[in-house]
Amino acid sequence: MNESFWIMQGYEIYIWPSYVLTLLSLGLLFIHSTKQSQKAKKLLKQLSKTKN
Amino acid sequence: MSLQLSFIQIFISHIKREFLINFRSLVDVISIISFMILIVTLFILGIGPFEEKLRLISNAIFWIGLILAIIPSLEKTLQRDYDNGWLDQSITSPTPMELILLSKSLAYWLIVIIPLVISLPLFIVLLNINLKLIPWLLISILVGGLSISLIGIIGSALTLGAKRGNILLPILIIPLIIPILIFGVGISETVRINESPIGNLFLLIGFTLIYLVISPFISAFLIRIAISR
Amino acid sequence: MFDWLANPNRFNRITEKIQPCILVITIITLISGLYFGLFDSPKDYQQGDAVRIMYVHVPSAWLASFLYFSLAISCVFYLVWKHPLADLVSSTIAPIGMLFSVLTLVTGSLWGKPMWGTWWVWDARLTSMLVLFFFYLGYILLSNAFERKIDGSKTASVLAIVGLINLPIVKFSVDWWHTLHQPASIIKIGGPSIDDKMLLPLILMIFALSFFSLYMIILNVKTKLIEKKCEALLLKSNLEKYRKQVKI
Amino acid sequence: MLYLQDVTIKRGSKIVFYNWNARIKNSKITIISGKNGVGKSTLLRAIAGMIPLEQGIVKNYNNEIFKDKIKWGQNLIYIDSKSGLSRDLTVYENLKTWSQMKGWNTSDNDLQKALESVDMLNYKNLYVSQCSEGLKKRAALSRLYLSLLFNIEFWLLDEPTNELDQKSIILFNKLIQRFLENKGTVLLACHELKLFDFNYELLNLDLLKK
Repeated sequence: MNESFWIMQGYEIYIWPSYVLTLLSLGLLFIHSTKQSQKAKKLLKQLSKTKN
Repeated sequence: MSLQLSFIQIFISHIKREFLINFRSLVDVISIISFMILIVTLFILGIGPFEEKLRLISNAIFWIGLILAIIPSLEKTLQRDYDNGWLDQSITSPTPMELILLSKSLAYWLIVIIPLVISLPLFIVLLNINLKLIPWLLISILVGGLSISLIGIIGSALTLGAKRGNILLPILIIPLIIPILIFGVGISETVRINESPIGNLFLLIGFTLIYLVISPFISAFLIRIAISR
Repeated sequence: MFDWLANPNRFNRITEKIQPCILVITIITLISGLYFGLFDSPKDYQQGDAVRIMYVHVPSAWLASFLYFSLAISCVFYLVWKHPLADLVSSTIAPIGMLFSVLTLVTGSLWGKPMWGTWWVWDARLTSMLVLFFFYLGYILLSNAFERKIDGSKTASVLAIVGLINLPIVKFSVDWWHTLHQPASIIKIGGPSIDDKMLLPLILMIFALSFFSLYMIILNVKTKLIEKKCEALLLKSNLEKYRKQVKI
Repeated sequence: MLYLQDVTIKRGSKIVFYNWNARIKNSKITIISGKNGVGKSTLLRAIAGMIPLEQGIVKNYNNEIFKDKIKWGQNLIYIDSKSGLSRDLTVYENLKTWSQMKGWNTSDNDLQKALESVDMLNYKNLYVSQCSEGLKKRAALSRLYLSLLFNIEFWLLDEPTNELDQKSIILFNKLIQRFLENKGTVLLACHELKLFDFNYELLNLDLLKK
């Protein structure tokens, strides 16, 4: 991994943010949805327990 | 027992009703024109009194003023009749909702367009618009005004009974009427640079025809949803 | 097919099986797409390395448009066949699609700065994407603007379908406007001449993001189904409590 | 005779009526009673065609009424607390545009008589925005007189007696009397039963909900 890869002809300040932003927002979306899903599953378990 | 009045007679009576409601107070009509004058004034104050600049963008200012002036009064067109129960009466009458809405949008078109056409000389003076543009401007605001009111009825039906509908309406409507602005300004621009505006005009007419066909059905569908609440 | 999938239990059963597969495909295509995009693809002769932004920009743009199309289709299913599941699907698609349209605009602007010298140029594609963003926004705002959720879903579905009719016209008119006012001399981002070697990472990234969205949609729809169940259970238990109180 | 067969009506996502059967007798006045929120208005609005049925059919003798909406629209009058009067029109203009929407070719004389029947002739040229609630209600009820001239079969009235004074209630009763003589059917949601001096059928929705 040489230096020219990271510098990318001086375009690095445009390229890296766009990749990082995209991956970051997708990652956040993934984490958020997974959390939401686990929360809902937990709630459902609790509710069905109290019912029985 | 069949209907004693034909649909055309009912249609005309509806347009008459809308005219009575809107022209009696004249507040709406005056507010549309004064709003448009104010928007134009704001633009000119914003860009400075340079004739050269103004000449280039006067058509755009005119169209933006037209669209912005029409939007605020759109919300009331259906909301008023929804609140007082007239739409309930319409749906329990033999007249199809689509016909009522078509007459409503045509009436709204006339209500908006008549004062604008009358005040057109004023804007020509204010914006320093070239005189050879006048016939094209007239045609384009007639056609464009019709499509704005047809889309406006859809928007008005979308926000029936919505929370903060008056703020929501422009957000929903403006993306839909972008083509009108482009084709409308296109007509005047092509005339200004001595080209044929026919292409733009046909596109504007085609766009209007599409909405002339689908708008009554879409808004009738929306109103049935709103009434079944 | 939708009719058949619309049964929530069947939906749960089927997606249970395919969900891991989708996740695996997403990860594989994403990693290989990133590898090819960042390391193993040629520089553009005009744009140099800056062309690498294309591998996130174009897939986002593609997905933002495709997701809007699916949103409108699922709204049609909701309005015509009245499947509650279709509504859940469209209400999960909307925020994801909006995210992609925002990503498109941001990466487009990041691409535009080195190419055009400014962060924003009223380029036809970017302008259309901005309008698309407002359609998503309108859908989300309208579906939350009513006291009862079901009213919002129905009304916003109509808006989405109107948008589906209107968007091609907007796209066309913006292109038309662009040719009218500006002769095309500037470099078009995502331009037509693409090297074969550039095509590979592009396609891989499109696949990665598509499968990712599919995974997210399934996950979120499932969550919403569970939440609905919880609500129903809560309502029931409240009712039972209420009944007991009345008896006493 | 109006038959409701296996009718399910939803309001929002809440089921108000589920697989419900009922029969409404011809040439009679049927009063729908029940507590607030039990579904009186919902039932009337559903029969009027404003709320689509989730399931089931409504038949007038052998005709399904929602098959031909134009015909059904000619056959009923629906009046509820919202009067359907435009504020910017006079009482007379409102009545006229309304009758035209119903497709009737009413003469000036008919409209005058209709206003007279609810004692509104003096207020003919008053703008609705200046009317009190009672006057608005009376203006709305003047439509009932017109329907006597045009062979309408059904009146669907939601709380028609709210805001009416003693004298107007007598006039209203007279209109109902004439309508019943013309073999009309009245379906009326109300909780003050003592206002009517007829033999009425009672449809108590409280009993149904148990």
